[in-house]
Amino acid sequence: MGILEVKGVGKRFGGLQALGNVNLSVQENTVHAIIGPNGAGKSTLLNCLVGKLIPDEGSVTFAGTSVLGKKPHEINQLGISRVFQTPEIFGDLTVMENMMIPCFAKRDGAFRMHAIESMEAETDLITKAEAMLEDVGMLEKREMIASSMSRGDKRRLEIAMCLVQEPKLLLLDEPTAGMARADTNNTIALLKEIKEKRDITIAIIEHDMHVVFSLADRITVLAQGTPLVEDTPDMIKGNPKVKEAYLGETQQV
Amino acid sequence: MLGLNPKDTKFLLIVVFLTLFTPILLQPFAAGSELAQFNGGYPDLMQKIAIFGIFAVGFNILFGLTGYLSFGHAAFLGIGSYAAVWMFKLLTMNVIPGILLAMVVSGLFAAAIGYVSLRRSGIYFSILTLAFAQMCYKMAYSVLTPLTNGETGLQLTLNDPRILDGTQEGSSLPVTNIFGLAMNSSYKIEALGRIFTFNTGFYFCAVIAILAFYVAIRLFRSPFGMMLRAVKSNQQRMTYTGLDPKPYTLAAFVISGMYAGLAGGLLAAMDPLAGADRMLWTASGEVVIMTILGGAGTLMGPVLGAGVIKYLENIFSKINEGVLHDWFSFLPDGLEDVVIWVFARFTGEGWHLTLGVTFMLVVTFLPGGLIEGLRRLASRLRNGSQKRDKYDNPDPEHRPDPGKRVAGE
Amino acid sequence: METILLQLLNGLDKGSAYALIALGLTLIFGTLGVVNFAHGALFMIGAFCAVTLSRLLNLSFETVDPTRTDFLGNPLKVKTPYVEAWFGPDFGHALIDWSVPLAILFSIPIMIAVGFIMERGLIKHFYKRPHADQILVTFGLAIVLQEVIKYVYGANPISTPAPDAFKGSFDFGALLGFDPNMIIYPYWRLIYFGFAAVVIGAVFSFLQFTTFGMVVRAGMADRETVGLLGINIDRRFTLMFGLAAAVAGVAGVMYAPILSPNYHMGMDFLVLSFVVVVVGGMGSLPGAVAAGFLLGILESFASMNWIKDIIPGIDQIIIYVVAIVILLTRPRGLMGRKGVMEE
Amino acid sequence: FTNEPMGGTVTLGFNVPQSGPYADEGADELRAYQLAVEHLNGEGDGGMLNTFSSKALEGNGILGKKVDYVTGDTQTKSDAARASAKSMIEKDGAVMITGGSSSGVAVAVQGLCQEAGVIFMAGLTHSNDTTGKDKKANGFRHFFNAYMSGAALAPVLAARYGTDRKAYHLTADYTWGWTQEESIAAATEALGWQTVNKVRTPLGAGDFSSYITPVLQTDADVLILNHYGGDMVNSLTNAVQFGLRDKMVNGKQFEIVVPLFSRLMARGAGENIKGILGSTNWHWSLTDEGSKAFVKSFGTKYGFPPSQAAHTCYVQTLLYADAVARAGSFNPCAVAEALEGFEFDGLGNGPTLYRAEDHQCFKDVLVVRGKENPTSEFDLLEVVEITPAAQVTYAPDHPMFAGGALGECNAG
Amino acid sequence: MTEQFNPNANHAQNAPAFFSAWDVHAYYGESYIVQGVTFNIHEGEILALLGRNGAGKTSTLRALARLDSPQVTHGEIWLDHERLHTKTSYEAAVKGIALVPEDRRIIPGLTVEENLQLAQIVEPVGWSLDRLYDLFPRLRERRKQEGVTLSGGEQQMLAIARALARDIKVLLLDEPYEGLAPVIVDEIEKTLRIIKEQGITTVLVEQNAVRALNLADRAVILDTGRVVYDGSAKEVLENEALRAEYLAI
Ligand SMILES: Nc1ncnc2c1ncn2[C@@H]1O[C@H](COP(=O)(O)OP(=O)(O)OP(=O)(O)O)[C@@H](O)[C@H]1O
Ligand SMILES: Nc1ncnc2c1ncn2[C@@H]1O[C@H](COP(=O)(O)OP(=O)(O)OP(=O)(O)O)[C@@H](O)[C@H]1O
Ligand SMILES: CC(C)C[C@H](N)C(=O)O
Ligand SMILES: [Mg+2]
Ligand SMILES: [Mg+2]
Repeated sequence: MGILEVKGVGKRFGGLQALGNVNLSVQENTVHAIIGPNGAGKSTLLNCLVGKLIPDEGSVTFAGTSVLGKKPHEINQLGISRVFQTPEIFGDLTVMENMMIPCFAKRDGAFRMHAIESMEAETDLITKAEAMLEDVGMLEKREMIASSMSRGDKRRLEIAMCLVQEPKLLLLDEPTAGMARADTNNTIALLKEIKEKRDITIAIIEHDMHVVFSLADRITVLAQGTPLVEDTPDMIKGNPKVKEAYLGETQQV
Repeated sequence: MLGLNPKDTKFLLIVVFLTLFTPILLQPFAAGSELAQFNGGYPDLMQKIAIFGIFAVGFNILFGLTGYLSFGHAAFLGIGSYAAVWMFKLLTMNVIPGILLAMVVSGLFAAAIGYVSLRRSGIYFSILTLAFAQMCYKMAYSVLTPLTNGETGLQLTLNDPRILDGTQEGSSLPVTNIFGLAMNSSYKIEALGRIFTFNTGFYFCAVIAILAFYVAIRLFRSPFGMMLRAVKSNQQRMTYTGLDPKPYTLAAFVISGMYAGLAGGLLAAMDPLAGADRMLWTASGEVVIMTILGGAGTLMGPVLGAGVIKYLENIFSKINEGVLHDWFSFLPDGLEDVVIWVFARFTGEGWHLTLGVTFMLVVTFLPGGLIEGLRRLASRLRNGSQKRDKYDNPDPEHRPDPGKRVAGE
Repeated sequence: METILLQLLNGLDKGSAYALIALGLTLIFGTLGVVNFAHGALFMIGAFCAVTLSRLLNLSFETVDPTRTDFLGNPLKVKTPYVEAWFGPDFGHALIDWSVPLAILFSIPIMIAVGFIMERGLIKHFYKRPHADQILVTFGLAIVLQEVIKYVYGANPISTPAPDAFKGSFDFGALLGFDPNMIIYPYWRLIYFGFAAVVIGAVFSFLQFTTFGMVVRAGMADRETVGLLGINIDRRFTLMFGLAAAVAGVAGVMYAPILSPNYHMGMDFLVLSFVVVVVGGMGSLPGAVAAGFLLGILESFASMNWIKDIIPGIDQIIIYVVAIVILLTRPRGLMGRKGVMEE
Repeated sequence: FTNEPMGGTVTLGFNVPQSGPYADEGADELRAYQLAVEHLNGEGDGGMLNTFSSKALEGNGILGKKVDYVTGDTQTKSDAARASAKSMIEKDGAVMITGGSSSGVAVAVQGLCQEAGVIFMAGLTHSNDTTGKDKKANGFRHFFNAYMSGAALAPVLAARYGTDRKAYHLTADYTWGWTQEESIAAATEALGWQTVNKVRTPLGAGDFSSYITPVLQTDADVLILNHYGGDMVNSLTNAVQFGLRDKMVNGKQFEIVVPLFSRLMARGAGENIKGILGSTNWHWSLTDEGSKAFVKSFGTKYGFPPSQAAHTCYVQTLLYADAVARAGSFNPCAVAEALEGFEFDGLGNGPTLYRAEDHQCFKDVLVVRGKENPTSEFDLLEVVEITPAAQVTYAPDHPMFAGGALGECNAG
Repeated sequence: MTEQFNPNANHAQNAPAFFSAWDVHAYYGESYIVQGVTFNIHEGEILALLGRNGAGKTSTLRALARLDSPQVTHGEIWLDHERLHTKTSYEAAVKGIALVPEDRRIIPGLTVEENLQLAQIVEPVGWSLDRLYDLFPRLRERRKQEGVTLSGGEQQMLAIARALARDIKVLLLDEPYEGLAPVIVDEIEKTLRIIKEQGITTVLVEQNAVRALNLADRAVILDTGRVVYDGSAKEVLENEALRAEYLAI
């Protein structure tokens, strides 16, 4: 029984069957990669997990609780954080404020009226946020307005925002797309480190095979809305079907 | 101090100073001089500036922070006024219960209207609030006349019960007071050829305005304030971070509704008549405009905007051709007529023109409002007018640092 | 039964007026995304085009009639319009009589020019600015336009009658077999209805059957990218503004005989037209038109006496009640497009 | 007392609508005030000072103090009007406030003046309440009121349209509309008319068609428009467009009545007012000496004849000045005493009484009709009948005016 | 920046290059981002523009496409002996510049097909819709769908197709492989070669440097808004030290 159980999930958009009978079981404290051609339904699947979309059929349970019908913020409070395919950050706020918000969400829940307290007094949270920024190498940019950063930086910030929440399950939708190779490697290292230090389960979508094969314990290949195979990285690498539908020839890992 | 950082403390002290010395600051011209017309140091105007300042500061908590543009805030102002006047009619002329009731009632209305309207965002939200406010206005104007006295406005009468005040002597209307100190009592000093009026009502409003301002500063700097800015910036991210934006925005809506109610209550306390026009859409528009004119999202901007608009309304509308003749009588006849003709278009019955032109100029040339203008002026004064020559003097300092290089290099 | 028929007719007419006003607004507000508080002022300027033309046609020279006296006891000066002197009394008089329909032709170039000037001179700086800034600047502009009109024409309403040929009303009742004079409807209002239909149809087909509409929509969603495709979006925005101003203007011209123009008529219509556009749904022309008719008809029905007896005051708030109900049940109004002014 | 004039001048506050629907009326009021100030200060031709029965004024200002004035904008909103009046009192030291073009505003400002301790000389206000349930010791009204309109109109209506009529009222939804509707209905019903329906319309409704069409469905044969200003123009225009004037009901010609007429507004209605009956406080075509003198000095100065608004405002200023002169003091209480029960003549409406009990003037009322063949753009109304004051006078405790008390005069 | 700026000088015109940037400086408001970028490309060449995150690649491309921000304050841009630095973005587009922006910028509210049609409103138009659909069959399937609801990779295809729908001389690609499945990347690479054969000049910004360098004829490396390397692509691939220094690979 995995921490995340997806059973028979299906989702249609008008005439398009984006997901059909998806079954997926993610084991606790593993990294589970989801790969597949463009438009296979990977992001759609994540959307069903975090409450952005409600599947037409099937069930999704996280640590024994069903997430279906829950609001996105309730699902997050269960311990699921998500990094989006196009960076979703608080563009008008500074980097540090971007970090503080998840800290508050983690500590105080979905709503708390802390209208008179001052920000400076929250030293615990500030330390935590700064440590995390340090980890992703963005501490110098703490006072920058988030929207004026380059895209790679936005990505890193979003990952940091999710990690600082110490989620039980971290969903990453192409976290390193557009990141310089150096930072990609750094992100891989960071994720590995976090995984060692903490109990964390990661589900990751990536087209960068270097990332996938460095991190994943198991891989599910999704094609046209249904899982094609699920296996260990080594087996996937050699699978001819996967090679044809997805990896292609010139793939360099 | 007071839970504020040194910069904010200094800021608050300046505000306190400006507020308490308003009667002097707004009376710069000697009585009887040609420019005395521009003096604004009389109780009604000073009260209005303080009160509309409160209104705008409260509005800004919603609009400036969350970006939700309510076009119906005047409803809460009006409701506050009605509540306060009813308190004066039924219970006592002491303003404290009236003002408290005003805040409570408008808070309740704000909770109800906000709960419904906040189910939509953007322009749809604006129109929902507008629709609610217009409904309040139309009903106050017609169907609810027994409660509101329609177009004339709710007034005190001699035979109101006023339970706590006991029997009234005499047959003239009682005045609003705070524990016996009448709101309309003033103390006048003549000095430096000017008459300074220190009015109880104004100081009452001023103290409340300072308190309201202080609360607003705390709120802006608090985690709650940050959450509100997050709502404005990216609601989607907020929900996926485990926060529910609804209660945050609703809280902001109710708080700003209560500010509006407080302002409405104070209006009634200064002049116990509550007119339905206070709830008309133009009144809602006025507070929007005060806020943008001064600078939305800034602390001081809305107050400044409120001051400018009320000042224009009260001072410019009263400059008639007679006054203009006095001013320009030194000019040769033909020229005098021309000059007066031009000025007359902008003053007296033309005061709206001044208002319109001011709006256009400010928003076109000072994006960010008057506060932004002042800020630019200040930095211009501080740095001198150094023209940045981008090519000859490329300044690497302006360039944000590249990211720290990390492992894997 | 007669009442219902009559109120339906009346609602259709009101609706066509609302739809026409909202149509102009939605071109600017729903399509260009500019919150144009000066739209009412454009409508008002249109109405005053009719007034102006009729004043121009009425320009007169004076002759003294010694047999009569004026209010101060001086000999009365009698005025004769130049057009009557030039074109003969009959044709001259007919020209004056037909000043409102003529004003449509007169107003179109004026309104397009007004729209162009407004867009080039002012609004173009505000596409990227927050909506609140747009409100402030267009509100300022509306006040200025209004004050100018007030200075020139005064504050009182100015009677601007329809041609004599359209005076009186059409007896529907007789046509349908009811008692005569039970269901009658003024000719001019019927014409207004037809006119609205024509204008709405013309604007629709222009935007539907040309790529213009699509380009402008795209430009509003993402100016930068549209520019990258070689399209000069500024020019199209200006055209759109001119078109919207012209629509607002002719709506005003035609409305002048129904409502004597006064300088603040624009503000009176402003809130209503915004409500109509938003209820119709941002960015949707058919939505705006449908909402215009819906609100017009409902308002008309709500002012029936027996309904007012049941719910007092309903006639005054019906529009807002309906707006609230629609916006709460349909997130983007009747036919709004996703993502248009939702944040 | 409040704002006792100290130096060589005395300041009066002219609080008129300068924006909003009544701005033109406000402008005309302001012209009249300026004229009055001129005349009081001994400039110009003296106007009605020459015909005024009281000779206390000498053309040297008031009590020797030169008259100065300040102006303000009521915007025809109670709030704004009070703010404007307050600033005149607090900032400019006005000792009397006058003007306005709406009863709602008049009642609100009157209340303020009472509290502040200055005299309020109402401008254009026609609601019974101004000197009825909302009367105030410091407030005075020269203009006539809705009851008087009813009393003057009803006999004329009966004479012309018969006593067997069914009336349908459309009424502006505020104090003036209500009292006028009540007054006209009562007066016509007393003569045998029936009231079919009374419908309230919101102020500034714009298009009145949805209120007019139901009229077609009833058996009413008279439509009474208790509207003023733009509303009157629009509702009348709409009614005519819907063919009401061509309609026959029960063999009778359908008629429209506009109980309160104003020439300024009549212009906006154009052709539509021809033949329509109504009442008015004063009209420039009156030929008594006072009216002639006023029309002459106003017409010479501004080039067109004064409106009734200008007339009443001019007269109110003179009456105030005269009362001060007779009382020998600016003290509001002394002025009020001088005005109470004051009888005068020569100000255009014949012999007039300022009644002490409610501070309402009693004088002749004009019944007018839209003129068929106007000779000029000002010549829109013709006087049908001058109803003598006695016929429009009512007891101070008349039920339509009950419910209020003057209270005591307040000197601040 | 040794040379003093001379507004009358005409550096690029004498250069043999087809498309060239000469000493371009650009600002976002107060921040000085593009600090004097110079390079030349011959007709039909592919140039790889590389650099770390935040090096200014995107800003440079935007400057070349004449977008309003960053604001170019100095410098010259020439295309086929015509000056672009005095032109606006739509004029530059008419002259033959196409930018595939980094976040794809599919226009909301428009279907896939409308997104493509939009590109063909102004002359000169390039590939026909049919030909584009043949290149990306996925788009043909989705053509009535609203563009922004496409999957990330599909959006990328649409963005490239949209550029080709116009008759262009220079294609500026900002991270075109990002978010694409490896098979599709192969596809697009093939497409780029086809484009090259047709004589279209390409500037390719890409994080997958190896891939880009394999494709490109020449490479320019940016760091903090300045050109730090300009030379053959092969050399970078082969020179370990160079790669380590500027690309950290
Ligand atoms: N809201 C929507 N309406 C219609 N179709 C949609 C919608 N969202 C997604 N789709 C379609 O569903 C399919 C799956 O999309 P999804 O975003 O899940 O793909 P993906 O696997 O994440 O691809 P990529 O790797 O390119 O990001 C796509 O074909 C897409 O066009
Ligand atoms: N709108 C903006 N306002 C201010 N600064 C900006 C803006 N956009 C980008 N910058 C800054 O300009 C610098 C260069 O950004 P640019 O996007 O050009 O980098 P890049 O090389 O494309 O990086 P990446 O590989 O991450 O996409 C960055 O430091 C960034 O912070
Ligand atoms: C101006 C007045 C004569 C009529 C006005 N409507 C009133 O309220 O009294
Ligand atoms: Mg995806
Ligand atoms: Mg980039």
